Amino acid sequence: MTARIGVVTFPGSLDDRDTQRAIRLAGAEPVALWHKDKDLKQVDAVVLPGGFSYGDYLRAGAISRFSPVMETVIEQAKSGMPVLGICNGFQILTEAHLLPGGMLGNDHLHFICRDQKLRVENADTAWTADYEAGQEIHIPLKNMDGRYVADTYTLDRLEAEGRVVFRYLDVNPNGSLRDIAGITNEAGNVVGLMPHPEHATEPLIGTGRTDGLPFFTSILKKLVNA
Amino acid sequence: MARVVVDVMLKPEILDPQGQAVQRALPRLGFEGIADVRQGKRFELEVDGPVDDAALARIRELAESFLANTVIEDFTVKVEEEKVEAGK
Amino acid sequence: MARVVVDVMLKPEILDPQGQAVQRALPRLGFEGIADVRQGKRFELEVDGPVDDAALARIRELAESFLANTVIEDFTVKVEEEKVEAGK
Amino acid sequence: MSKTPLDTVEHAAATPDVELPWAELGLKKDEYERVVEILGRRPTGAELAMYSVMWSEHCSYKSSKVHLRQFGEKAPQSDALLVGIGENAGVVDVGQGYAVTFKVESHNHPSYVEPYQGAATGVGGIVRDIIAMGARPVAVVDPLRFGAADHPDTKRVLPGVVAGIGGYGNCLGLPNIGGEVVFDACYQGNPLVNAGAIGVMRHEDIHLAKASGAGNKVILYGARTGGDGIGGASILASETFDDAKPSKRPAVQVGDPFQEKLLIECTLEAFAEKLVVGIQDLGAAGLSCATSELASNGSGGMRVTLDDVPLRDSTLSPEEILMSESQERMCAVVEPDKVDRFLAICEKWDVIATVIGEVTDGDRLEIFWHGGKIVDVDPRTVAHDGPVYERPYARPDWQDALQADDANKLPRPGTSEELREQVLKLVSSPNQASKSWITSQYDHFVQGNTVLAQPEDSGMIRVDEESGLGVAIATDGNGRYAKLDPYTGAQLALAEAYRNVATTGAKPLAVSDCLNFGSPEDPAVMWQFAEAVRGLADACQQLGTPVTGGNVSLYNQTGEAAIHPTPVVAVLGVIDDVARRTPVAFQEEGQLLYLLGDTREEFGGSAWSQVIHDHLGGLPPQVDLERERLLGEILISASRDGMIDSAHDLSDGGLIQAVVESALLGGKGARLVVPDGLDAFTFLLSESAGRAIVAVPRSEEVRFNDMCGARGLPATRIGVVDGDAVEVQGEFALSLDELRTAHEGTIPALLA
Ligand SMILES: Nc1ncnc2c1ncn2[C@@H]1O[C@H](COP(=O)(O)OP(=O)(O)O)[C@@H](O)[C@H]1O
Ligand SMILES: [Mg+2]
Repeated sequence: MTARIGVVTFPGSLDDRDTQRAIRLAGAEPVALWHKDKDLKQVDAVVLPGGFSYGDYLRAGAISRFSPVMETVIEQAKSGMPVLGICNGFQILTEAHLLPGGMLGNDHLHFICRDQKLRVENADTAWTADYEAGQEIHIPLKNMDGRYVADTYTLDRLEAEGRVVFRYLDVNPNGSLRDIAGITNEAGNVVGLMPHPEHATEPLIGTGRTDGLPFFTSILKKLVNA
Repeated sequence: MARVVVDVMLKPEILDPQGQAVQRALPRLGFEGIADVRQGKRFELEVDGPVDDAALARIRELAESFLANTVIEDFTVKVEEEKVEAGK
Repeated sequence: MARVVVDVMLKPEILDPQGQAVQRALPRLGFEGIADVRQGKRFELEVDGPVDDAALARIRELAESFLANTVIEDFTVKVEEEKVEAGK
Repeated sequence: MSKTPLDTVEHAAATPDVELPWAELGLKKDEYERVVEILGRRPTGAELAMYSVMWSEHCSYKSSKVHLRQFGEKAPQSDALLVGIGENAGVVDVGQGYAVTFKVESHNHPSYVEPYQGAATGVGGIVRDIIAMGARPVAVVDPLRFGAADHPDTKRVLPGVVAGIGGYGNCLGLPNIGGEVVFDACYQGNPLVNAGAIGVMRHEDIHLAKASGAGNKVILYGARTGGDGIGGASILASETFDDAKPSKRPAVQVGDPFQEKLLIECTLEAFAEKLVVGIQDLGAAGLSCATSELASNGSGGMRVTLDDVPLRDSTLSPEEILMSESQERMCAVVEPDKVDRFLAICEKWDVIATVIGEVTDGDRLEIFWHGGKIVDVDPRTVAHDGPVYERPYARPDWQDALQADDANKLPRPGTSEELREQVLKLVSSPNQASKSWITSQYDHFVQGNTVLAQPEDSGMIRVDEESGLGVAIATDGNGRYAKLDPYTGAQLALAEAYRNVATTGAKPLAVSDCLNFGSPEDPAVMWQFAEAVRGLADACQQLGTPVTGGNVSLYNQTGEAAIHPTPVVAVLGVIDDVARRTPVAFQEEGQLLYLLGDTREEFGGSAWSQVIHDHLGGLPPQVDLERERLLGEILISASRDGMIDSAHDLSDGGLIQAVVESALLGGKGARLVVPDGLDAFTFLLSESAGRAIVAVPRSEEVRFNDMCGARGLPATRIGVVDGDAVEVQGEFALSLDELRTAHEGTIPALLA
């Protein structure tokens, strides 16, 4: 038996197909989910992929957050289903208040595409178990609205509870407070990050590294062993 | 038909790089004497029917739940009346 | 210190994809009765010294040459006085 | 509102003396008379609107057509060509049942007026051409030209253009895998924003722009039609038909990449279900173009009810609706029993779709408005029978003097120290400096198939995950070379793009081009154009790479001053397995560096002459197309057989520029030795064509040398990958740190 992992396509999602491929490469079964359907087709976990859903008009993720599929995702996430938000998916998760804080335009005002160095700060979440805490990895980053902000109280709390999952190293590419690249919720089942692990799963493609694959093997192991 | 305007600005404590970029460009354009610039969004809503208290309350709710993300932004709602000085 | 507000909106005949996206989302959020939404930019300029006609003229020039591209956008300049109804 | 009666066909026939503002619409007197002759009566306002836009330079190629014919006449025999010139984009067979379509277009003028939106809508337009062929777009490229890097207006135009290209392409989910950025004062008032796109499909999915089958429905889908991009129609509307109209409609449009993304997905879904008989994108000339081209390419006629076009602005006149260039719209011809399914797919993607007409038995294009017939034309006369000009052309009298002003005679560096300084100055000059500040604003990774992207010699996309089949594309053009000799300059552009594709290990297959020139009414410019086309057509014939389509942009001119003639050439290549691709970056210390090809003293139009002497004169480098072909074959074989680990083509800036780039990208230095028979200056800085450097693992040296020797390609060992500096023995050394600062600091310092 393998795990079924849903990937939601919103209008304007761009990385849904590669996320499905990454799931397949990790050995799990990708299941396409549609934003207008509340039905999650009995998947074991859900990925909200990157892209510009609704063109990122209004605010990144603000319109998608009200999709029918999100009603179920929010409900299921609250009862423990693993959910990963990548880039636009992360933005949707903050807009939906499944993760604290918000995302704003990059401080340098440009879209940025680069091979980003990160440190894995928390290897205990559903999506990061195949990493080691403190491990340094390179994952492609590409966004316009990647600046993570939250009030000081929230930031302190995230730090204190070990909920900062990834931090930018060497370069803070967008002005995110405390170099935060990704966070998790209290239960550790919902993770959001700006860089794109699905783009770092094949040796020939993109930057040629495979540092993103453990995301998908982590969740697979967790679900299969559950 | 009436127009209701919702202005959304970043909270004061949040860095506004767009406003800063404008401000930094001012001296180059020969402008002095502007101490600060902040950039936000303006929404013009054309409302069918009268804009009574109930309608305004609903728009305020819309602003709070949708047009602004109150984690990072503030908003104001006003009914547009006066004709303001117009550029070209 | 006074505040001058420059509002920049796309000309009426120009497509406003952002405003349209907001408007199309309204029914899903349970909002009816809004015939049109347009989204623009709001600049708040904090001006040192008095905002006399000369200062306003210069700000208008700034708006025309820099804050707006008048090929596709209109702008208005106004001095902010009244306290408007505030959201949170 | 003051209402004159609707200008129907009937009304036009009854009122022959009504004067129409044909001159304001850009038609010449004899062109207008031609329209009257074709119709046998005066045109209606709507007909005049259609003829005027379709017969414009932009849509009819009236000045360039007589020259462009050579691309067809001299086209080399190529088994790869599935669809040639004349369709929305050419289609090339890349094997394993896959076909690739690609094309380059210009959006120069709008990008000067409104850099962000002008450039953004340029990307939108070229991508719709690709979808209209039935393909899924898989990548974009953007050859750009700006004014002087330190000119204040460049700071307005360039960041806006780059943000616009990125804003649109990134939002569509298309990796940007290549392009060019060139600065030259000649582009100050006329920046060139060319955009190219590639799409992939299966052979059986190729679609064409034609309406056939009487009774089939014409469906307009995508954005609503608004009053944007209407040049002359508003004149027509305001002066002749309805004085209450706003008289000026903006000529710049705002793009909606989100809408276009939906358009891509719903179009591909409709293709996949085989619902589409014919399809056309709406670009320049909007519905006028789409309806007349669909109808004239098909077997029947077409009847359209303009009242059914969804509008953003209810005050638009029928002329304006016909001419509107509102973005993100497409037109499909669908069999009646498939219309419901087509509309359902559109609805799934929240795309507005409306049946606006149908294909008829006849051969007329008839358009109705408020019950009256306002257009009744033979669509061919609109789409294909536009005027054709044999514009006078003459070699300008200054050409001889320009060529006589020989760059080889410019003062050269006298000492090693001076040579070192000039090299440093060169690699940090805006044209030679790293463009990563620009290209990092483009998504290279999206779709997860990018094998190579800038700053590699060509972009490369994996087409098939199983077999590793891939395609490569490079675009090149050198306006300085073309100014010195347009015939040779155009050939050099092709040679360079061809070489770039081969350097990455892909086999060049086909060509698209974007020909950017000044005013065709200037005989000197027309001569440049004629020479460039002749040069390109001859070279394509010799290299066996047919031109599959392209675009002409004329009137790139400020007052009397035309831009340098700037033919931009895109070459598409194929590679059987992307695992064999060759990157630019040095991979391993100890590998041997070989220079392939011959180095002559060639400094005309060179980067050195520009950067050090601000000079343009003499002759461009010689072209030897047989040598280019041989070099390409060697590079492809060497990559396929694993004989080289990195390669870089030599072009502007010469050998030293290439070595510096490979070193910085790989983070590994090089020790170079000046070969016998060459002086250091010529070795490092000459721009002779037909050359590349390769890094050969020691274990492969004998095999590689044997191959070059057997095939007659000069291969000279010039050094080794080593250390953390680029050192030229007996001359100078530049540390990678110093080079990196110089090479990477320039553009951010100018623009950030
Ligand atoms: N420079 C050129 N070289 C070759 N073909 C060209 C060139 N310019 C235009 N064409 C071809 O002429 C046809 C009409 O061009 P164009 O009007 O740009 O197409 P579209 O209507 O799809 O935008 C196309 O097939 C195009 O590829
Ligand atoms: Mg086309």
